[in-house]
Amino acid sequence: MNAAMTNYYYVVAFAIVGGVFGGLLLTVARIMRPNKVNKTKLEAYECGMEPFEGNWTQYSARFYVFALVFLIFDVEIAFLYPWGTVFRDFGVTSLIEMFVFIGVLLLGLVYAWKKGVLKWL
Amino acid sequence: MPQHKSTPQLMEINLGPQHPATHGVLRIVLTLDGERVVKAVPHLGYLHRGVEKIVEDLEYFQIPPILDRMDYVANLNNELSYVMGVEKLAGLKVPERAEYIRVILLEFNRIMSHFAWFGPFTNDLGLFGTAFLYGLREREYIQRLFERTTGARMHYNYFTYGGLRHDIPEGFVEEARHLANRLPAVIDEFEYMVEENEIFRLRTIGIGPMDGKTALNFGASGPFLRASGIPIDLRKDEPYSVYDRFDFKVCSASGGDCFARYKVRMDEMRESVKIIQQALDQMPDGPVRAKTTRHLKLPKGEVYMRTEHARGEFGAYIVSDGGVRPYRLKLRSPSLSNLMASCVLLPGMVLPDLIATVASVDIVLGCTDR
Amino acid sequence: MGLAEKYGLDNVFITKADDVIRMAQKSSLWPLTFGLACCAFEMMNSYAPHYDLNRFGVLPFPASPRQADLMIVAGTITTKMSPAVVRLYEQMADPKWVIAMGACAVGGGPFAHSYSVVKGADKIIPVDIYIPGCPPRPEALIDAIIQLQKKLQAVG
Amino acid sequence: MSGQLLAFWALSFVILSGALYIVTTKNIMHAVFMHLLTMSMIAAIYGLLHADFMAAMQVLIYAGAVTAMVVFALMLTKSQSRPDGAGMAVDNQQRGASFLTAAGFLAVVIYVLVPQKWAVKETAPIVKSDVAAMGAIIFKSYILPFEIISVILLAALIGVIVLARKED
Amino acid sequence: MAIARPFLIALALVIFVLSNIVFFMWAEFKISGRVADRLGPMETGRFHGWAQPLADILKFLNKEDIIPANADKLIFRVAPFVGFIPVVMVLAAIPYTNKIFVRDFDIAVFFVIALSSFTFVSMVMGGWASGNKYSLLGAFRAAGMLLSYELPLGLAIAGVVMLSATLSLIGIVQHQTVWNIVLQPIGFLVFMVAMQAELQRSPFDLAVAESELVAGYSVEYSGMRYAMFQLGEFFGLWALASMAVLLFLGGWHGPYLPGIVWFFIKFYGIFLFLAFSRVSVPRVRPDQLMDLGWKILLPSALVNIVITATLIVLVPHYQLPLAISEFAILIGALYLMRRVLK
Amino acid sequence: MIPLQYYIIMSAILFTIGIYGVLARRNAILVLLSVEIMFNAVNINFMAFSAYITPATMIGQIYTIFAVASGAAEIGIGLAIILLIYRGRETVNVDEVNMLKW
Repeated sequence: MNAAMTNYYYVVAFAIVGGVFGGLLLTVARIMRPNKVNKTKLEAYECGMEPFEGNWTQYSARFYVFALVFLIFDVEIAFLYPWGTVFRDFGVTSLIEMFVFIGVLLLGLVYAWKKGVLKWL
Repeated sequence: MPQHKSTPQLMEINLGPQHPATHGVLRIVLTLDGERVVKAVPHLGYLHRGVEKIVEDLEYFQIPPILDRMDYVANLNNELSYVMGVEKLAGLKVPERAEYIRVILLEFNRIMSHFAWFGPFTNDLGLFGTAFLYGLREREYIQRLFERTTGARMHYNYFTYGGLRHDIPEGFVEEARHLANRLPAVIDEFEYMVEENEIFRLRTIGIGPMDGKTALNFGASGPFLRASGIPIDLRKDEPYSVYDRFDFKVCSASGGDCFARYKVRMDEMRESVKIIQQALDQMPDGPVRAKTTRHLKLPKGEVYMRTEHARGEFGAYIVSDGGVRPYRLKLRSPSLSNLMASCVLLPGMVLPDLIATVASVDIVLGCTDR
Repeated sequence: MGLAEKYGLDNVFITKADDVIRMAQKSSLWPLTFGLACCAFEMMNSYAPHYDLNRFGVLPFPASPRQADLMIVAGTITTKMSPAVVRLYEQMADPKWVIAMGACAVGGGPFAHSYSVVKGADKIIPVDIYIPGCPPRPEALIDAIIQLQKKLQAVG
Repeated sequence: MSGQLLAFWALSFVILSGALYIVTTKNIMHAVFMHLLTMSMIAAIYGLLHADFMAAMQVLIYAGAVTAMVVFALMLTKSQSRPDGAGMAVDNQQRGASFLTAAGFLAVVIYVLVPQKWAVKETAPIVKSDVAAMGAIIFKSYILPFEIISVILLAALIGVIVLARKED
Repeated sequence: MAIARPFLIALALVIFVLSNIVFFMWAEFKISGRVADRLGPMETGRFHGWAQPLADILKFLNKEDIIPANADKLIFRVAPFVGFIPVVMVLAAIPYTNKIFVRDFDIAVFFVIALSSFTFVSMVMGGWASGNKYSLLGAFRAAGMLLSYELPLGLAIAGVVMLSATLSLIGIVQHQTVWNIVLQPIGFLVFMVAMQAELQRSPFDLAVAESELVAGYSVEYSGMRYAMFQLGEFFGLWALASMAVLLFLGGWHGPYLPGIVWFFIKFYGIFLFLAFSRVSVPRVRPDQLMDLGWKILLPSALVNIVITATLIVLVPHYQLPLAISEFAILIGALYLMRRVLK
Repeated sequence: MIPLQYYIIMSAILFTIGIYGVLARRNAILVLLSVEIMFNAVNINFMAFSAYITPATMIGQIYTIFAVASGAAEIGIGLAIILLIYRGRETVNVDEVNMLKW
């Protein structure tokens, strides 16, 4: 097994140990805990009153813009890291390339900001 | 599956009666659009104990204990309105010394009440209990003084028609003076703790602004009203007891937002300390109780006596049919009118601001629901 | 409510495990943040620096009944409030305990004659510890917690 | 059977059954979170192919961004914004036809692909792929696509803003 | 043995971190107690309540586990694991000294960033699946925070990556002859704020928001599942505080003492900062939080990147100019902010 | 060593599942998720070919990076369109959306 595969093996081992650990806690709790359910107990908690039936909330589509801006900058981060490791080798050119990239995306952020969609609530 | 046709979709949700930010058992039914409040309907009566009905079965001297339990944060202020009403109707003259002691205790009580407001207010803004516990700590010192004086930690039953139940204990003056001298530093500390905090300022300045006219129309009073720029204070405008002998100013602020309400209360505590210090200096010797009978019979008639409670105008409307029990005792609670006034502010707010606004009003459910 | 009871076993390991759990339960009682009336203030005072109920592991942390172990009924239960109290009690996760704090929660107190007051918390929910007083001093609440801990230690 | 092969079988099983679950479940929210799991497992497949960076990027973009976006979109469309509102009709009437089409497609693909001999390098895939090498390639040879991506993303953002603005 | 080794290491590490978490919880009780002029737990375990966190965890073993009737049972059950497993996986990537580490990943930084978003995903899952309106609001807030705080976190780290030209955490620490906090003060501040938001700690604990949403996304969680959310949060604290130490505070570098000691001194410094900030500031409002994330942190992180990149490329000995310009901009910006907020 | 065929067949099956999803689903969001599945099946192919055939130049990997980036934009716009349709017609079912029909 080479080094990279060993890394993954470790990650998987950690995931399994995490899962087993959590599962173990839940299992032990399952063995020990009392279980007395009734109808009221299983109802949703709403400050001690009977929960209102009917509609649940729906948020404004404006929030969706946040999600998209996030996604776009997430992609930027994904490109920024490989760039960050090599940009000194290429000197000013890579600097300009990345600044153009960031600049274009920033344009989007500024546009969103100016249009007033970056407003939560 | 039926399609919901209504846009925007609104959600109804209960805030309270058990909720960390409703100060007891207030229930507000909110209609939310996302986190924005579209409609807020307060539901009262979860602490309705029938105070006004119970007192009709009690003789006049038995009533203050019940009133104590009404507004359980500023108890003595409750007693005062009623007691003064009875005195007015019976024509009793209260000895000077008793008046002074009353003022001292009332102002201490006001400070206690404001401390008890300050803590939960910061807690509702999300400060993890720290200022809350500081407020309670300072309150405790005053509470101990009260316990030594009246014999009880909370429900004092100390004022009675014609004066006080008994004289103050030895060493009261020194202890009270010590406390009063200490308090300004404590208040400064509290102010320093929150006022320099950007998040506190962001969360309070400009939140829930109430203009004076609306507040007046709703019958709001007390710090809530004064924060809107209307300096109405019954201690100044309609001096009762011996308040006209002290030099203090009526604190008011403009803006009527949460920060103004906070500021007014903080300033008011300082003024209260001033009053206490003056009263301690001027306090004469003498009896603390006028000669009265235990089973007092009030003459037929009615009286409305209002005083400046920690939360605003607290009124007691006593109707006597000439017997040993009141025919009717109507209480005007400042919490209720302030709450109702603040409820017009709530629609259009977001949930955290609603919590901050409701907390800034300073309601005590015992007083609101009676 | 321990293992021994649940499975009808009384082997030494199981009873030991029960003991450990009981120790944990008694020293980690999380009360529901819930105050009804006057007594709520004395309840808060007992968390405050002068009394510090937190010393005993009573952490006023969960606002949701799902995570609470202990319900301190601090104040008058009115008839309008009683369904909510019952519902909150029901929604708490087992094992759960109730302290009736103050005269009103014990038996209606000064409002026992009122038309709108439930005459004691034990009319609607089972109560483990009663604290008399109107309101009880913080020391009384601390004592109630200690009594509850003793009770847990004794019967689980 | 080597460890890698075992891992491949396990991952393929999870990915394929996850994908099947996504296309058959009645509960949209389940589908979204199963999508998250499937994408994470595809990231693990990338790891198996020695593309660490791609694996992390897959997780970053699909676990973070896409899941958040889909959850938002679901919460914005009312019918799915609560757990007990799930279970509406999510399939159309063409299940059988779809299945036949898909199966036919698969048959053709497998018929074409399986006998194919690929020019597989013997040293593959042991070459270590580190981020620096990849960065060097992108910023040396693929500048234009890189910049175009930014423009595409900008276009997407402006499009969404314009669409979202119509509400107010 | 070679097969079992990673599992044993993972188990040992989980137990080690868990014991530290017990200490965190105790220290947090004590600190919040002392700050509020109280003593904090005193009785449990006799000596200054040292056993209090143990009792809290053990208690949950015997606590009923309620799954509400209108909850989505599958997602409700899975959500705590989604919050828990990724933070355990992150542990594999964190070195403690250049000798004591699990594995040296090429892309360790990116790995941590990618996995950290699962915390919010678990909150969204748990909050949505609970079938409760308060927890739905909490879930929505969690989703919003995911959107606003992953970016500054990633971009703040990008500055560090640019300085050391590697994504390996060990490489980054070895490259720090001068601690990165000196070269990247803006990045450090952005990272600390984003970290607090990521960890759902006050003043950014919006998804739980006691006084507003009762307990936010975890309203309906009881018993061990609730404890798992809490544990996951503390594991996340461990991971991100370690990241702060490694990326900005020079990791195990330090005079006289052995590296591991330095690491934990710095680590507990960060922890103390978190514990004190938790009890001393009120909570921000969601829109203020979003504004902070999008309109202050994101631009400043980008500014940081631009300055760093430019100076590295254009100036041969970039360290001094970089530190001076960053500090100048930082102080100027803070002064300006103060003026605006007054 | 895993044969390249395994990856290719796995991705082919994944792609097929995606096709089925796109054809059989009427909820637009689910259709979009199915498209994502197809998309990722293609990416697996690229990655596998890159690792097996051109490991040094990493063409496939770089293609995948760009594909994921633009795919993110695609799903963003797709969901935005769904939201817009939803706001106009209160439905997210693709077979009820017939604006382009005449």
